[in-house]
Amino acid sequence: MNEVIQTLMPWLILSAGILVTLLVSVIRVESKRPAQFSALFTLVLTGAMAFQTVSMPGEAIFSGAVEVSSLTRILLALFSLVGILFILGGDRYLTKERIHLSDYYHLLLIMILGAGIMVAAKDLVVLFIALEVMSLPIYTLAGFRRNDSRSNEAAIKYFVLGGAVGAVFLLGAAFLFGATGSTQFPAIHAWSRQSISGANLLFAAGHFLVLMAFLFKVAAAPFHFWKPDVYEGAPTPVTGVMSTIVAVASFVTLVRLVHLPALDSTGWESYATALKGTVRALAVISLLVGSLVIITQKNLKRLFAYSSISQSGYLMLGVLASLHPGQGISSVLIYLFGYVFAAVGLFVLLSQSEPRGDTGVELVDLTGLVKKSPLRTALWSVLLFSMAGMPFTFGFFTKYFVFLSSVGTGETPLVVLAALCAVVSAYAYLRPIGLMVMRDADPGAAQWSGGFWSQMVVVASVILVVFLGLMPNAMIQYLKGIPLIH
Amino acid sequence: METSSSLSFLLTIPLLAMVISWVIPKALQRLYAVFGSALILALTAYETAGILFSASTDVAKAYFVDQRLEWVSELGLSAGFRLDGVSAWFLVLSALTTLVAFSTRGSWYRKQPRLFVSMGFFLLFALNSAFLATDLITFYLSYEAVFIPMIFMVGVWGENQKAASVYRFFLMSFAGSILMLVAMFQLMSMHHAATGQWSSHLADIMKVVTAAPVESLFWPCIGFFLAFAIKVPMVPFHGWLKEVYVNAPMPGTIWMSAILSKLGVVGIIRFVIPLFPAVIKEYQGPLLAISAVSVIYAALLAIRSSDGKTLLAYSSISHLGFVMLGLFSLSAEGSNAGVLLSVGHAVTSAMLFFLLHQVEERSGNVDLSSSKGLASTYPVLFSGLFISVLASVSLPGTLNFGGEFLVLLSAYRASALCTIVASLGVILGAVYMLRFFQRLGLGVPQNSGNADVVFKKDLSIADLLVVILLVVIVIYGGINPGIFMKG
Amino acid sequence: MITSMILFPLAGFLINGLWTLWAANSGRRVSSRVSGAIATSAMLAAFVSAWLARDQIPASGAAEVEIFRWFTLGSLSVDFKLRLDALSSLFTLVITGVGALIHLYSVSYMEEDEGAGKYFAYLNLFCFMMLNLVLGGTLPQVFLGWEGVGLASYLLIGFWYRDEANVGAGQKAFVMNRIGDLGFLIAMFIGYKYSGSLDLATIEKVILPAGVGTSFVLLVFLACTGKSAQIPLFTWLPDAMAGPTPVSALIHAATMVTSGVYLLARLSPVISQSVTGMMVIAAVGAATALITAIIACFQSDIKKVLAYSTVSQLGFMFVACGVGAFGAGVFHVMTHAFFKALLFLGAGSVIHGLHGEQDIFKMGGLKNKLPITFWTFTAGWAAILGLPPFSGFFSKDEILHQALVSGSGSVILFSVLLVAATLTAFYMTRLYWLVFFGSPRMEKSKFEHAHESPMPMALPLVVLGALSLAGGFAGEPIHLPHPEAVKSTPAWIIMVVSVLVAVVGAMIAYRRYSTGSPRTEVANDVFRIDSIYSSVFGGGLRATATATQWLEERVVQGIIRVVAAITDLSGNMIRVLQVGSAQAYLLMMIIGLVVMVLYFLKGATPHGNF
Amino acid sequence: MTAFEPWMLLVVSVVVFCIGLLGLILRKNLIVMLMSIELMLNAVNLCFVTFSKMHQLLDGHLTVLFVMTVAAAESAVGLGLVIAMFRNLRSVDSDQIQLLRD
Repeated sequence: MNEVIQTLMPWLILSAGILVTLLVSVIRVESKRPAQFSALFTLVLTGAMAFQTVSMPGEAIFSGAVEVSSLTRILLALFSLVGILFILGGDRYLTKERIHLSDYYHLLLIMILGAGIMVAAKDLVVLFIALEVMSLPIYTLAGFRRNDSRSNEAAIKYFVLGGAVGAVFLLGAAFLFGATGSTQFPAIHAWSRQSISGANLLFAAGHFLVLMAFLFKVAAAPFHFWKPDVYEGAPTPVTGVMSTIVAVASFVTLVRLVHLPALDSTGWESYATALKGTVRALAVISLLVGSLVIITQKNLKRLFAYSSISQSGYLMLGVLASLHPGQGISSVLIYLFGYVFAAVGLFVLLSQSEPRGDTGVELVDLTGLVKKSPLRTALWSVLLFSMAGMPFTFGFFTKYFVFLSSVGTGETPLVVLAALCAVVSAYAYLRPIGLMVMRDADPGAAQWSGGFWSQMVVVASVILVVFLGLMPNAMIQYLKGIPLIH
Repeated sequence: METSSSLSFLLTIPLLAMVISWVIPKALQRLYAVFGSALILALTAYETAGILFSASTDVAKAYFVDQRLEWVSELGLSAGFRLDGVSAWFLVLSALTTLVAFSTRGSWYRKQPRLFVSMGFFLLFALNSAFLATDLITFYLSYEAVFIPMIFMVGVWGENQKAASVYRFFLMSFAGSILMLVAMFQLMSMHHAATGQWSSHLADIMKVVTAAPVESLFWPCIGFFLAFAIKVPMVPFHGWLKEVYVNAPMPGTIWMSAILSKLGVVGIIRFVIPLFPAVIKEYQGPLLAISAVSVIYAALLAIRSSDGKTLLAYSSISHLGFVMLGLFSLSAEGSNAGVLLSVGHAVTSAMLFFLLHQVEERSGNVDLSSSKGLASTYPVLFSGLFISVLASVSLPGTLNFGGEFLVLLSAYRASALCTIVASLGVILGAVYMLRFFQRLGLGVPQNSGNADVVFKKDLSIADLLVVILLVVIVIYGGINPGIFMKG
Repeated sequence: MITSMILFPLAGFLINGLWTLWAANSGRRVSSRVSGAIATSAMLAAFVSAWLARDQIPASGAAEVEIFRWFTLGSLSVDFKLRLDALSSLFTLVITGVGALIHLYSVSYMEEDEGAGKYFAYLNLFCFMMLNLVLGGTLPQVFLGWEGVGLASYLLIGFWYRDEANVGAGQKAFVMNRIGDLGFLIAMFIGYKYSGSLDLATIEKVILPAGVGTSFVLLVFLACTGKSAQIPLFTWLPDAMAGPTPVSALIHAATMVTSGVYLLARLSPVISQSVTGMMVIAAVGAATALITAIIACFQSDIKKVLAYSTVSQLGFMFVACGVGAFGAGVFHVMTHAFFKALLFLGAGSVIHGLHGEQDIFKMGGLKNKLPITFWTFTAGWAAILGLPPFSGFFSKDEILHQALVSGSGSVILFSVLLVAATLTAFYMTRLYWLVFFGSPRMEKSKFEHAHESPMPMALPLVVLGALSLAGGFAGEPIHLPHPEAVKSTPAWIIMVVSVLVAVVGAMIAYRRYSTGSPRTEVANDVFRIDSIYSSVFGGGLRATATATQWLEERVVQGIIRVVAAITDLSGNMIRVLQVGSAQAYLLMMIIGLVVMVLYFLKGATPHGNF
Repeated sequence: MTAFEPWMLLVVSVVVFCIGLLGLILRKNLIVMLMSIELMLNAVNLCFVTFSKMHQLLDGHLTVLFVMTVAAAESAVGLGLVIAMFRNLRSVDSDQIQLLRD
């Protein structure tokens, strides 16, 4: 029992922190500061604890329902870090939006706990619970601009679709349970090894329904429709959390679920082929939707939503590569980390803008920013360049690995398509830069005010992105050392 | 001198200059930029003197420096650089071009001069790195990095249509280069499949590629070729060029035409031809044909151009068509001649655009629809311009003649028809360049009535020194073109 | 000595050029006398060098001076070297000699012009390039000179560049020359391909396969038609008269335009290999001689008459080359250099005396006003008519003779030339009479103010007059291989005939123009060749360029625009799905799911086992 | 009369699930939509129990307990959101929330 506690220490700290934050917010209702400090403290402690124990060997606990490994620890550390950054970076935004509820912080912590459990889950039921623990606070957070009907709308849309998809996941889990007699991953894996005649219909349906839930979460087209709307309506830091923590946790889980059956075992060849075909189709659709629609967008948050849809497309390339024998999944992990580093900076930067009316920051608001704030222009440019995959930013290497691993598995035509999509969406990333530096016209309407911490977060993100763009070796080696699946 | 330390020195000094530019006061930026780039030019020439001025190819070979630094060891990525007879000259050229570009005057020294100067030095760094690179990924990175300063150049200080033109420039070039990246991945994967090791170094890739079946190299070859064909550019991949050249600020145009286009040339010399000899050989006919078509097509467009910048932009395509003709003659002679001609084109077009800039400063525009008759007012300026026009039409005794002559001579053995077609460009070149000079300089002096004209005087001493430097290179290269051919 | 021959004009060019630039920059004026003196002495020194250099020519073969290695490429290496043999020696003497005289003449002619420094710089540049052309030991070096003289010609034709007509004439000359140069270039490629070298010494000896040989000859001849203004590229030369008259004398009469003959003579061993090629040369030469002689009869501008006359005389020389009598051609080059330079300088003197009047119908009666000019002009007139014992008689007669008797000669060639000679006599006498005799037809004041030229202008006239008179006695100056005479027509008959036709031509002209008010038939463009060229080639080029521009704007740019539009359109089409209703999203997701599940199940469970 | 077979229950559960799904897609009242989600979850519960029975395992029964808990939490959150919406829009009609769109 002692060992279990030791293994679960970061999660336990986080859970305790949630309680403390909840208590603090009940005690001091009039101010959000105590809850904020409590949340920060909790996350620092969790992150430090998780990071410190990263190299410890993996361990399955609760009779195999949960497995704590290097990957789960590093991801928990990442989630904590991102949480800290958004608490620091989003503070000014919350003040501006007059969001004073302390609940914001413990909901954020619960969400991180959910994500942390999700990446550790080895059982479909645990996965479902983690999914809901992660999603329910996010639904609430998305609606946190309570007096704004757009925020409301975003929350309800997300909730309705998320709830339905949760049910679909559960149906899939039930089918898998029915087909294999277990809900635990190792058991399902073992079953697939024995089933030499390949998958049966029940298994295949269950597998795909389960996958669909996470395709929805990572917004792979055609399950992406919620994303632009929810991104636009939700408070900007929440959007940032969604596009980072939720996306990473969901994608890691998605990769695990794809590899639920042992695809290389006898009798499963056609199943593997069909799976590849499906992933390929998803990649193509996501890439096309993401990069074709992104160039028509005027609202920055919607723009980033479509950006993340095309990111799912690139990530699908990584998943596709992992379906070929002998290929690792490290490219997906590197991509996710690279994306998170840039996205934190981007969303914090976005949250610095004073909203004008209800519509949020439009592209035209960036016009002539260079005159008002050259530093902010530079930060925007680096982060957007990273999104576009330009060299000397980590964004280049993230695409690099995904493309390289796909080319290595003979998916070159798909990579060519992805490359062309990258060109198309590069236009969308370039346009804001163009507006910021090019026009001699009147500067845009938006006012920008970040505050010290917010600015520090962006600078840190930019430095990280550029540093990793120049010296990616250590980071890549580190991430390659972490096995993502089994 | 020529040790690996000199290599890193050559690479880091522009970066250093870039950093320093941020602490220089705005008013002194131009002075700093000009002297800084002149110093870098001198240092580059000094560091590479052993290669540059050696009498023979063999001596130059003794100075080769090949350097390979571990970078992303996990993937076998290395920062591979090589200083040889070709890259040494392009280093000097990029420093020279930077000097010329910095010697211009204009809004870029009034509006955010720090950004301009630092971007200029960054561009120099990226160019040097690309010219030296022997590692595929190092090359790609440097090649892409060149975009960053160019986007700012056109974006911040460009003319009215700049936004559209910079997008088109960026997107077309990016499309080419990212497909090249995919092709690089294909080659790297072939290497990995053959040896179990990841590597992107040209030498390693070469070993695998030579053993690979020709069919498997077709698409990678297309990837590389497209990137460079867009960069150079060759017809019909030139759609981005005119708008950008015209809308870019003059230093940007100087950089683009003089040296950025040479990235494509170097790419073809260093990557396309050595990596895919068999594929290129198979498609030599079409390649020579589109080179020849480039020459004629662009020359015809130049004839119809109504302003100086457009005309020079198209003439660039035309001249680079000759370069490509040389390279695709697939002989050592042809590629040497191609290098010679690209050096000539770089120097000539830098000089032409620089002097065109001076004309623009004085008359307010470079419109060619009527004669300006400026030569009698600014005799020194127009003497310089005339010399560059002569170089541009490849008059014997100028640097370009050797290049063009030898290119055609080598290409004639590969395809007489294409060579003869391309040679027509010699006539068309005379037609449009003479018209260019006539419209700007000759005829009765027009009262431009332009109140904005700042400089009423002929060339200043500093500008004159730059022009003299270029003229000396053009004439010396006309007399002794051999020093540019060490490939 | 050989090297110094080209260094003197080069030095003159540099000194005058840099001085002019410096002066222009500092707002000073270059003294025309000083710069003229520098240029003239440079040419004199070059002439002395050329004279002395004759001693260095070995008995057989050529003296070669290597100056530096120009370029090396693979197996090809091209030296910058000077090669002096009898042929080039003759040309150097003509160039430097006549050149020096014309420089001297110019000192006075250009005295009033503020661009004199530039003028002398260009003139020296021309001589430098011309010497490179005739002394070049390798084809690229000849080409250097070839294009270099074209450049100098362009600069000097457009010397008064404020008048755009002059500039246009210069550009026309340059571009038409470039067309010829293209032939030179390709001929070089062929030569290199078959001989592996570009040295003249090697190229001269190369034996080309039959078809290749013909194309080589035709390409070389294309180059010659450009430079020496033969059909089809002759129309630039009359326009080139826009330059100062001494320039016309030096470049467009005496030296540059004869470089085509030089090139053919230089490459005569290779040229003679192709019978077809030779025939073409002779035919084109004869046609040019005839057609331009006809055109000359209808000109009113004194210089244009001389210009067409030059083209016509060059036609004679090409006929000589075409029938294999290269020596006769070169002989005529020399005598023509004397008398045509003389005629041009005389014309210049007349124009100078009349303050710029060039229309012969506005002249007349100048015999006594300009006595030196008149008497020297008379010598030139007699020489071009071929009256014995003037120089032209010997060379022209030789050409006529060869055109008839040599293997490739024929009666047709001979009779065409004879007609051309008659016409020559006609238009020259017409010119001569209208200028110097009869009553003055210009305004009175102009006639009153007409004056004889000063000494520096008169001296060259006298010297050239003497040469025109006596130059023919030198005989054929060099011995190039002669064609065998296959027909035996006694030389004296041809002599008589040629003198006879000259007299007849002169008489007709005298009859027509010696009356009080001469008829003024003038047709500048008799055969409409110029306008045909400008509409066919100029228009063709413009049309092609316009078509290209259309292609560029509609197709190349159009494709880019279409791609952009398609991208944008498809983005907007996909965007339509984003309707904003959660339930619609759900429905679309379910549809997507069902499609995918069906696809998936179809592939994933091949056995359909449940 | 045929004997009771477990797969019949599966059919029932799938049918109920689809009814829930259709309700979610077709009904405009947000409260009804929430109920449809509950219906879907309960259909799955039935499914789990059935499979439990088929495999003679207790896991399915256990899962149902978890799902019911989660469903309760989800309803609570959902109702909260609907109340917030009602405050702003005075309506619980799903047609009212189509502001965010392209």
